[in-house]
Amino acid sequence: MEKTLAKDIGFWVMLGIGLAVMFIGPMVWGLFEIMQITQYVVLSVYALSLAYIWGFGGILSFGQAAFFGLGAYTFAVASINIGETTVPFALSFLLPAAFGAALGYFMFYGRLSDVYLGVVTMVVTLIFWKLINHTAGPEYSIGAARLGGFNGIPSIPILNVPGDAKAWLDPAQMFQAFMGILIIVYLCLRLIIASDFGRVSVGIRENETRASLLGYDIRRHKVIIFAIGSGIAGMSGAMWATYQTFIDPNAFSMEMSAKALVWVMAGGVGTLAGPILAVILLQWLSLKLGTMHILNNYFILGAILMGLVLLLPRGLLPSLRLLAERLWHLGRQKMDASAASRKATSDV
Amino acid sequence: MSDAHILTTEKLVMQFGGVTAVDNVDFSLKEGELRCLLGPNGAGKSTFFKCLTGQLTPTSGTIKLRGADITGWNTHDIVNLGVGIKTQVPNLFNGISVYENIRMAARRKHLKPMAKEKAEQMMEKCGVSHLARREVGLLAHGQRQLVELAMVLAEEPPLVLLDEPAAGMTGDERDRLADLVLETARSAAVIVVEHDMAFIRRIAKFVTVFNRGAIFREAMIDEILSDRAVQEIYLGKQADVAA
Amino acid sequence: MDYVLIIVIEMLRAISWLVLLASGLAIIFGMMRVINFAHGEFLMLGGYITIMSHNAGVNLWIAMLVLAPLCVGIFGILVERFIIRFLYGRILDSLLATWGLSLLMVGGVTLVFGNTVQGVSTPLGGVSIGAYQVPFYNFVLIGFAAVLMLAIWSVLKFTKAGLIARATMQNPDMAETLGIRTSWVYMATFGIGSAVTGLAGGLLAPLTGVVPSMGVNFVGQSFITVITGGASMIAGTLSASTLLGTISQGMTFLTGPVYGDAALLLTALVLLRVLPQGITGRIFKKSL
Amino acid sequence: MTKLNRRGFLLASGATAATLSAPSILRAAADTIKVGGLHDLSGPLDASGIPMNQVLKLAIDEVNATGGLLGKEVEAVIYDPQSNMSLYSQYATQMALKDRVAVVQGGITSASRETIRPIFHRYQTLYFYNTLYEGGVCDRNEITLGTTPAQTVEQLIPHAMNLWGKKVYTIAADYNYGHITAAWVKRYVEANGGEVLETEFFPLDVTQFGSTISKIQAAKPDLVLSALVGTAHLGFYRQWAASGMKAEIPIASTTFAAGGTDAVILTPEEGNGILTSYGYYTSIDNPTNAAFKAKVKEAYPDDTPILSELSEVTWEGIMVWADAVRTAGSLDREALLEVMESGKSYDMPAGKVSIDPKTHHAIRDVYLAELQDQEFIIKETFPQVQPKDTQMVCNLEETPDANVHHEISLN
Repeated sequence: MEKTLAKDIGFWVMLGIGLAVMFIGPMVWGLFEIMQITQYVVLSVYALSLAYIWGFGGILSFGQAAFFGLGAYTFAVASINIGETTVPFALSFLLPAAFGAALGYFMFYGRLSDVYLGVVTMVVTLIFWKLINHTAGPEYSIGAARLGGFNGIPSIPILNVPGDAKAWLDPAQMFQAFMGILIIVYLCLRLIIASDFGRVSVGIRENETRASLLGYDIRRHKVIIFAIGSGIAGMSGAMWATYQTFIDPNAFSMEMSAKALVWVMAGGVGTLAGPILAVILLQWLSLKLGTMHILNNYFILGAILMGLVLLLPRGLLPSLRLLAERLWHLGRQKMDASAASRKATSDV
Repeated sequence: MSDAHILTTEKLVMQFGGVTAVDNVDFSLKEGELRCLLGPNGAGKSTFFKCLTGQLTPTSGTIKLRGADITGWNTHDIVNLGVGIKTQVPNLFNGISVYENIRMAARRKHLKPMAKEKAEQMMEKCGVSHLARREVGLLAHGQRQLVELAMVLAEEPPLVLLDEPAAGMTGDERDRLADLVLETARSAAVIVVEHDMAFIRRIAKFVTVFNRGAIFREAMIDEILSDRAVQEIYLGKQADVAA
Repeated sequence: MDYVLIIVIEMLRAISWLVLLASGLAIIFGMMRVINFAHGEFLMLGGYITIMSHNAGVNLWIAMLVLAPLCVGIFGILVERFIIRFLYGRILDSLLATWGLSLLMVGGVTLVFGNTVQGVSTPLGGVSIGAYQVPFYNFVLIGFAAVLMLAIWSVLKFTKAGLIARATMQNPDMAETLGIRTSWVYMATFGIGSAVTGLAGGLLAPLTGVVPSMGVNFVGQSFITVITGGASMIAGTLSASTLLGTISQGMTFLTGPVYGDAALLLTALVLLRVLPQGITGRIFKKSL
Repeated sequence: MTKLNRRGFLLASGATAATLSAPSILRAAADTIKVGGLHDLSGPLDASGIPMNQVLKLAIDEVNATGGLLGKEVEAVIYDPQSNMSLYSQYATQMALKDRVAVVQGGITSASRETIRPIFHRYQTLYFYNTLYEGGVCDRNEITLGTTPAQTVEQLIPHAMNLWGKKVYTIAADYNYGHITAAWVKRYVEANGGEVLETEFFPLDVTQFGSTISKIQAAKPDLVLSALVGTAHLGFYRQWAASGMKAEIPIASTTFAAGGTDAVILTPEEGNGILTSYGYYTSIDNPTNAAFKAKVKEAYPDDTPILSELSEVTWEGIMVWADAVRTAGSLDREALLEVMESGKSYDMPAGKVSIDPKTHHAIRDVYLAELQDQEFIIKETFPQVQPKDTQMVCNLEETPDANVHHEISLN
């Protein structure tokens, strides 16, 4: 029984939800809800980039923000200079992907162990953060775009319909465009994961020695996986820049990298839907906290994070699935004990 | 099979700090030959094996595979020249099913449909079909050895290197293994590193005995078994050897 | 001439600054493989305790050298018992849990102490070397860093407790078979690591603005020093601090702090590529 | 067994989270005028955000105490962005579209202002930015009452140079504010016949200043001009005093204790003698300021906020807006702007304040004060100083729909 994509219910459920939200959403929600959900969509694409390289390639990056920021700044500088956003948007995928490949070559051909891999990516992000923060003077500008250092780049053009530079997307159109991008990214990732390349990457995640004993060049594989993840993160950075029409060095901050880690860990490593769920829940939670003035918000957010790790060790989605399975079993006492139906943890 | 040599090593040396684990070994294996490597613990068999598989880069000397110098190559480059490797400690994709593991190995050589059929064929041959859906991580040690063997054979490599394949196996699993190795030896060259004398007796023809990193003696299996010098290095000097 | 002397003193101070920052982390991360993202906040807690007790009339040196390590050590033990104990072997979960802990500590200290507390001025005033004046406190820092390194080294090397701690960290199962209560050893080691960080926080309090969110400035430097240092605790932390401290201060003198920081990061990056296991992964292999 | 009761705990906490989020009982129909407050109440910026928020609430109570506006009660809508840009943009959108506030007061760093200003410009929600900053914002929808570098540096430099001498060593935070302030310092030092020996910039997270202190000693300036920002940079003042330099070379600063807290964190030995220049000090003696301080003390007896230009200008923001609503008799943005652009002057704790129609920046009194035992003693007062820097780049009468933050560069 081969677990082809077509037979995986989880996949179709996610696709269904995505399309429903994309088309019905604008009719149902007001402008404010649309703007808020657009932000969750952007951050979900960002979370997917780490969910893919970590969950399905065994590559733990502490510095996903480096590519998020690089994509955002590439889009900002390119769109301000070109005045049109289609080419810059493509650049915001290609440039970070190329940088990811170069950095990947530097790391994977250097036989770094996982923990040091995490640290190298963290150090690279810190370097970006330091250098970008230093570009405050007028002499730091590329073409017409001032990098602006700590204050960032203001008034970044809004995404326009490809081909017609003046047709800027209104919030509802931008929401649908971003929702479309999220669905396409999710679809492509699931296809890659189900493909032979994906199977080998999962093999590499499980046991690198065996993969090389089968003749697979794991270093090349990891560079490709890392580049794909970097490209997606870069694109989500561009989506963030055009959504907010403003970008500042916080896009490169340690907090941005840590957020991605939290979402994937909380959502469940080895799944794609989990991190998306975690983005929505945790972002909504910190938004809610901001409006309720109980104690100090850092205090509450910290307590919740610790609770998450101690109570849901395997992350939100796998735990929910486990809970559902257990309840399903308890509900059907007459099931015989052998529980032949215990299906392998499918990669939703 | 022509009598050309599939694998040769010249003055192969492997040193860890002060210790010389492999000491100037000249070794050659003919196409289609089945060779067993014997020797007491710490004789350098496994280190020699790891040099062949590229897991270790030898300190000096050369290794040639069908004339091509593969000294110091990466493991995956060596494997791609048609070498199947089974390591001492089974290296498997633990989180995935047995079928999935073997299918991935078969996929290296065959296209999709053929790979599916090849995998099922191999599972049948190695007697692990009933475990197809089970996660490899949950299998017993002997079963894992058989799955790893099935993966190596699924690629149908012209040269097969097996490091202690019989370790941890039950009686009948070992017999099945012996038949499999003999059958493989008909179509490929095989090197087996092993301790298990019962297993060796069943499959061995020409044998190489290692001691202290060097080749001690090379001869047919029955000569080796009756050679007092070999028994001494196995059982240690003082032991009075029951004839 | 005295300008050169000043630069040397400045480098020694920067090195001891890194040694103080990193040694607590070297124990917790280097030895126990627990990523403590709240390391900056442990430093801040040390600073706060020093200042609060000093403002309450306790002599500065007692507050700094006794109270701060003691309280932060006890806090460390509590953290180990309630959080870290469940996370051994799960290095990533320890990262997420301690990141939550760091947020909780920033929020907690703001709630309890408020975010503006009168600081304590640097004791012992300045001393003039040639045409320059340098805080005498620099030498205090250098002295304490050396004493700290020596103390940890001798505890690990010569005392029975040190041996037990090292054995437990290398192979807990084997240590159990020898009758060692490993859970106690973990608790004590985490406590000592926290106490050392508390001491460092106390020593740095007079030199920096002590506010709840000051930790974030130190966490980057500490991690990079420990990782670059590599496996062995003393030799690793010492060699990494020396290398990184010298290069960052040298560049700061030549060009300014921005390139000083960037130089430190670049050195760490190159080192990690050349010596993936850190400096002591290859050189000083057998040292402590 | 432990697995199960963890689940039990999980279900219980899930339930409480649901009740917490139930929508708070809906207020009676919109019979209140909503005022948005957007200041960081947690995270690194809370030291500045909390006092501004306290004064904001006090000002709104004051307006309600005098009969509210247009017969309606004024209600505060306060969100805590937790020093996080993504929350700033979400809350700005929420205030503009969902809560439909009449005016928003807030934003602390320039990055947070530039995140929310375009949103309020697009949805035409009147916006007050009450923090001193590097100048250059040209946006008809924004009223900027805080001081800009030109207003403060122009007074500080000549005064300091007369006191201490012509040779100046500038150290500044390495971001826009630092670069622009350093440029203005250079202009005014040279205009007064002095010389800037060296200008050094520091990233915001630098905590060690040993090497810089040695360089300053080598350069032997007459005074040090500091535009350092943030808690990490407090280390400079401490390490400067620690090396005994305080008695040797005096310090003047355009940023020290801007939020008021630095003066308390540093001990008197470290802080005494530092010369600063702001639009407001608690020690200004005029009846409005005395009344203002009394009200603050009375409203917050135990957690009395440390007052500074940031919190006082937040008070001004509410009062100016309330006055405009009363005068115009409506909440219409154009009517309010007309009142505020009429050159009308307001009597505020910080003295006389009026709004320059061309830049919507404040023309206000600027003070020079020296820190003594954690209290600022006013040395000189400069009445009605024009926001010259923003006037160089912005004229809202000619370009009313401008929506940009110019980078003022003097070279």
